[in-house]
Amino acid sequence: MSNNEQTNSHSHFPWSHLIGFGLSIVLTLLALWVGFASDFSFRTIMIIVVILALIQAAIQLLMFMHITESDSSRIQVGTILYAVFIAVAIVAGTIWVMSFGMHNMNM
Amino acid sequence: MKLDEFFVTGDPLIYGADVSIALTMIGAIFVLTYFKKWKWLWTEWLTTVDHKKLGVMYIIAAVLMLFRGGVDALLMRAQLTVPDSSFLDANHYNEIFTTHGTIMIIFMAMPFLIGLINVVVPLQIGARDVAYPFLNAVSFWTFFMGAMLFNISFVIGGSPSAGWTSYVPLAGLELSPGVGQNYYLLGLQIAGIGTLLTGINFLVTILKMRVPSMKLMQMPMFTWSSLITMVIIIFAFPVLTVALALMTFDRLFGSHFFTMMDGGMPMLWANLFWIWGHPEVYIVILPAFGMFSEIISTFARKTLFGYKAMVYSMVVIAGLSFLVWVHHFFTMGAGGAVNSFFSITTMLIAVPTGVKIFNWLFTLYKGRIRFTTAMLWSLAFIPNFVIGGVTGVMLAMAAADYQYHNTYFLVAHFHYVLISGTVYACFAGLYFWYPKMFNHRLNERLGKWSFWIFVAGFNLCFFPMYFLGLAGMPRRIYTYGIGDGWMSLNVLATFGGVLMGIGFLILVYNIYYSFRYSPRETTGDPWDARTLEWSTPAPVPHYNFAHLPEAKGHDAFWIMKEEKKQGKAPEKKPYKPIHMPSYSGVPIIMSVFFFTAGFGMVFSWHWMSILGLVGVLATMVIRSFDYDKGFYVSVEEIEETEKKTTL
Amino acid sequence: MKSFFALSMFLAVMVLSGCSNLTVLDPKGPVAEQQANLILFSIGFMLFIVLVVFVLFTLILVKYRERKSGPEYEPPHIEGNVFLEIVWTVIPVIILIVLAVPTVQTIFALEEAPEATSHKDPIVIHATSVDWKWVFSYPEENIETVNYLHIPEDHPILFKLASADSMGSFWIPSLGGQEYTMSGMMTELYLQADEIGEYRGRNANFTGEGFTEQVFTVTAESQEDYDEWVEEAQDAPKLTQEKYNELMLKGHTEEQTFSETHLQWVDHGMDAEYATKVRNGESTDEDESSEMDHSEMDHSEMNHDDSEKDSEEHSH
Amino acid sequence: MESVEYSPNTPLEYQSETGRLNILGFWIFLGAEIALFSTLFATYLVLVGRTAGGPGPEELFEISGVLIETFLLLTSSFTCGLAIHYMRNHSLKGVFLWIGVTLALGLGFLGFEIYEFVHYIHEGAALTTSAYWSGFFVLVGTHGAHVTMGIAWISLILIQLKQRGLTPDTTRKVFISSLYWHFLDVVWIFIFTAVYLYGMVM
Ligand code: HEA
Ligand code: HEA
Ligand code: CUA
Ligand SMILES: [Cu+2]
Repeated sequence: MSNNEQTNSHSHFPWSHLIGFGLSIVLTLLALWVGFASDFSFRTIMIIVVILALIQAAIQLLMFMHITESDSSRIQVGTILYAVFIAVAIVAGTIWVMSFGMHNMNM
Repeated sequence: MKLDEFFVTGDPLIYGADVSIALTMIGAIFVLTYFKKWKWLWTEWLTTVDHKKLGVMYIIAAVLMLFRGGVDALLMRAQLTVPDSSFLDANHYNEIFTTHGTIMIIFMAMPFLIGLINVVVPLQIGARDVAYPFLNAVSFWTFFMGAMLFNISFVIGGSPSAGWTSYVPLAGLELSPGVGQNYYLLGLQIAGIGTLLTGINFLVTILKMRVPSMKLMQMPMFTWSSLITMVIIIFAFPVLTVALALMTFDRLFGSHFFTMMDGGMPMLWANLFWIWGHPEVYIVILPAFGMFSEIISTFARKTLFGYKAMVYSMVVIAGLSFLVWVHHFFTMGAGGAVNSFFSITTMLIAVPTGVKIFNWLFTLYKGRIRFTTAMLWSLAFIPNFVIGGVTGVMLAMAAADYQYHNTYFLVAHFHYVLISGTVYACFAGLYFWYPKMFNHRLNERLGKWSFWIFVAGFNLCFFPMYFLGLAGMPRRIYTYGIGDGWMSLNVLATFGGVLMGIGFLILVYNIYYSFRYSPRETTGDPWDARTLEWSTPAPVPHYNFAHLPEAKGHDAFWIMKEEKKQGKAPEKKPYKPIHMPSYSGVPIIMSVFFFTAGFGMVFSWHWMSILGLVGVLATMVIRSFDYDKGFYVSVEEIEETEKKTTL
Repeated sequence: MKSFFALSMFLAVMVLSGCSNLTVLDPKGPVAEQQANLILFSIGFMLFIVLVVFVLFTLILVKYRERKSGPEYEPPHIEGNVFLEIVWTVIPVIILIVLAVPTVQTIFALEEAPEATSHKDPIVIHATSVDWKWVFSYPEENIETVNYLHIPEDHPILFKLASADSMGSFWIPSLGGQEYTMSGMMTELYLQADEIGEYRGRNANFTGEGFTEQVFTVTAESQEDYDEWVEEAQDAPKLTQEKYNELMLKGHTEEQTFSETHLQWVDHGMDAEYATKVRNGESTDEDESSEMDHSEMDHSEMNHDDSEKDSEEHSH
Repeated sequence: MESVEYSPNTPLEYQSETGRLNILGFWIFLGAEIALFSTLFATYLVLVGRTAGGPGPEELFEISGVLIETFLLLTSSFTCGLAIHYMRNHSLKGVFLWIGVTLALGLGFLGFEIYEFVHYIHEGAALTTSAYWSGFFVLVGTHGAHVTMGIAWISLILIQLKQRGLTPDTTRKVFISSLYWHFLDVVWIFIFTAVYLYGMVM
């Protein structure tokens, strides 16, 4: 594992930060447009905006947080990927399991 | 609040406890003062950041909790022996099984294992300490204060009584208005902080603090099991943190997560609890698996069979452990698809576990098996755990679980896995690593007595419970009728419980006896063992290794010994100064503030909780401004120490 | 090893002596029977697995124990054996598949009325747990009982389960497995008795102080006896809301019988708050609480059989 | 122990063993935080619609306020990144400037959030109103509490920077706190999506 990125001299102009910032603004506006101005179905909208959110998260992790720098980058990336697996299991699992209430439950 | 509501009153058992607690405390204070040991206690133990000492303190606390949980157990068994018994009333019984379950799992099993991990893992990987020694002390003290907070509920304010699972609405403010449930919530919350920190600490320790020559696939199996356990801890405990916090908000601040009123959803508690709860049971079994691997390999005098398969099977178990939680509430009516899915994922866990069982058997195969006490515990684990495991698979078959659920069949299952897995492992590990911790061995003859009595008692106690379950005896009932026909098996179970108690008492006596009479160790390697912790001298110096050892395989020390036999003595290198962290009083003080905050919240004394929280924050700020960099152990001191130790 | 012998002895004794005591394995209806069959089927496999492990274990321990006398034996260095490891991965997988298939089948089978009697219209009984008693409503027959049940034999019963307060579990071991009762949610459970008799039912999920005594009796009788009982019960005093609200208070009661049911003013499967309001002395009149905004949920995937739903609120 | 030579290009925060260990540990802590927030999200999503006859999100949410909060936080994440950039150029001034901006933006965010909460409570939607609002306030509030903690923590680090300048220790602390800050932005993106967009589009 080389410290490639780490050893990057930082005297350059912070392009990657600027690009990341621009992208996150664009993505946010895009999500907004999909949500309010497009005429996709509700389900499609949600799928698109969740994907947009995931892209934004990836941008933060890669461009701002430098997850791939340092000699522990594999552990860092592994941790976050596993955390994403857990997050999906918890959120999707809970919604699935707890949806039994939808058809014969009130309040 | 009146004083007689504050102190629990009206029961001779409680007064007995009050008196014995007071006497113990007075006794301890007296002894410390008389022998002028206060300073020693503070500088050597209460402020320590040495992983070995923290480990020992974990284990002492865990043994005390085993005693408390065990007394609870025996009280329950006493009550259930004969029908229509009036030894305990319903409320009292409910409190007892609630504290029994909670204490055994959270404050006994986990700390016992974490204690052993603390003592052993850094030594096994050739490290001089953990990655964050200060945090390690914080972990211990938050665990300890959380446990104390939970335990004082017995005499102050009243114990929780809604089961260790604390299902709502029963555990909600409406149906459990007392403070008992608050103790549960805050005790677990505070201890949980410590556990999460331990998870991060040891994950980084194992990944980053190994001697450079030790590759991942050369780590001892106990280290591997700890690594995987830490991963589960890191991702499971935050879920518990949230679940507890939400119920705390419901009870103290009027939110409606789990209430019956205003749209709350009680089922959500069960869901969140088990998202944590199932991984939790693997948290307490995987380190046990790791210990058995070490001990079986050592006393069979053979390297572990199928090392890689052992590692991968644990990885698979860890992954699956987050995908099975619904098997704890198949009967909630989540529908056929949900139940089928979770049935199958649950059953799948049998495969990697089976791989491990057979690998252990084949480690023994062609070995030279020495029946030391540590080995006896490890061997007894195999058949007993298989019984617990296969009945677990029976429970996993959802359609059948509708009949087993909430019965003694389930009680039998989880005691079979928890005791023959976790508790046997704790005892085995204690016997095995005792000389590393205390520089003398536990007596083998007493050890064997205690082993046979405990194991016989265990089977006698819990095997009949499978049949009680099939005979329709539900769990958590405080008594039953003569017409139910459950008496004879219950008598057997109680008898077994008493035997277990005797076995435990012999173990405790053994600790005292060996302290007095066992010869001190003359070598660091009493068992002719295989991994690096045994390469340290006796007693282990506080810096662990004067020279960092070299690992050439997962039985690194064994290989070193083989090479030595072939005359390849390692050359003598000069010592270098060793960097060590400073002791600190901040962790214990911070945890006392946690305790204060928790206690205040239990009684809704907001001034006190705020005081406590401010204290916690203040200690954190102090820590942040503390740039203490530790100190160097000088070469002279190392030489001095190495001369005194025996190798 | 001592424990192993003790165990097998014990098992033998148990099996020989007391099997008839094991309610769960002595089913009195088709539901319990399916479950008992599944259990016995799985026990067979489990015994086989236990046997394999125990035999291997004993043989290895005996053969490779350290002997005091004899030459110093140095165990060989064996790292593993790919073939063996595949064997003990694949065989468990096969066993699990064999266990999983009937499990899934039974899970789905139990969601419907027993096959043999599925041509009969099930009798609907609402079973409601209240700290610490059971209230049974027969909406068709318009009767309500407390702490006891009468059912005809050979007739599927559809229990609609709910709780007025803490979460309970409705369990009649002789007739079949349990299902939770929850406030604000309705679950369904089919049971059926094939034999005339008295069975015990109880709450199996811990509900606090009075949990142990939260039991009821089930009388399974011939159709004629049942009809007779229904007629008799219909002459019982009318259930009034006042009377019913008394039942909402924590505590035990003796068996009671009423004509009319509480479903006319509250369905605990729809209203989680009723009992709390009664206990707090608040008004329990029909209010906005039974309305719910269902619009946000996607119901297209609920392939649940809605035809049996007897409450209009479900007409989404 | 620390006899390794570092290339002058290795950022200061990675030049000590403590630095490397703590940064890795913090990443793992963030993994735990993901599990924590997932649980809160799952809870919130299950409770959507359970308003017990009280007000629902579609009545109360307003896009403009949420957008301002979002852009404040997004920008603060960017300026925080700039601070790290300047830190690696050994520009203490740059660090102070951009962290200062970050904190200001963070305070702005908090201000709008508090205003939003007060507004909802005014309209009859509080923690105690219904399960839905409990879920909302605890999810969004936990994020807000994290932001508050972050501001306090980073302020303390600024003091230490002032006292000590850029050293392996102080840069480590700045770097770790920047990870925390970016992470809060990530969480907010999901709150924006799963709470506000979902609530308003519904
Ligand atoms: C150390 C703790 C521990 C461990 C290791 C396990 C292991 C397992 N548990 Fe257990 N369990 C608990 C602790 C534990 N459990 C506790 C505390 C509860 C109850 C909590 C409460 O309600 O209070 C519980 C409850 C519980 C339930 C809920 C039942 C109910 O509430 O109705 C279920 C259901 O599926 C279950 C299943 C399993 C399974 C399938 C395994 C498997 O991991 C077992 C795998 C092992 C084997 C199968 C044996 C070895 C394998 C072979 C020899 C290979 C061949 C085998 C086959 C092909 C089958 N457990
Ligand atoms: C690691 C976990 C662990 C351990 C080790 C044990 C150990 C024991 N348990 Fe535990 N048990 C649980 C975890 C554990 N249990 C859990 C999670 C529950 C569920 C709780 C719930 O429903 O919420 C439970 C529930 C439970 C029940 C069911 C209660 C009910 O549902 O009504 C019973 C009943 O017999 C029981 C018995 C025992 C016994 C006899 C032991 C024995 O092994 C104990 C051995 C005894 C000792 C080690 C004591 C030594 C002390 C002395 C000798 C002193 C004697 C002095 C006096 C009596 C004054 N346990
Ligand atoms: Cu600029 Cu990285
Ligand atoms: Cu489980």
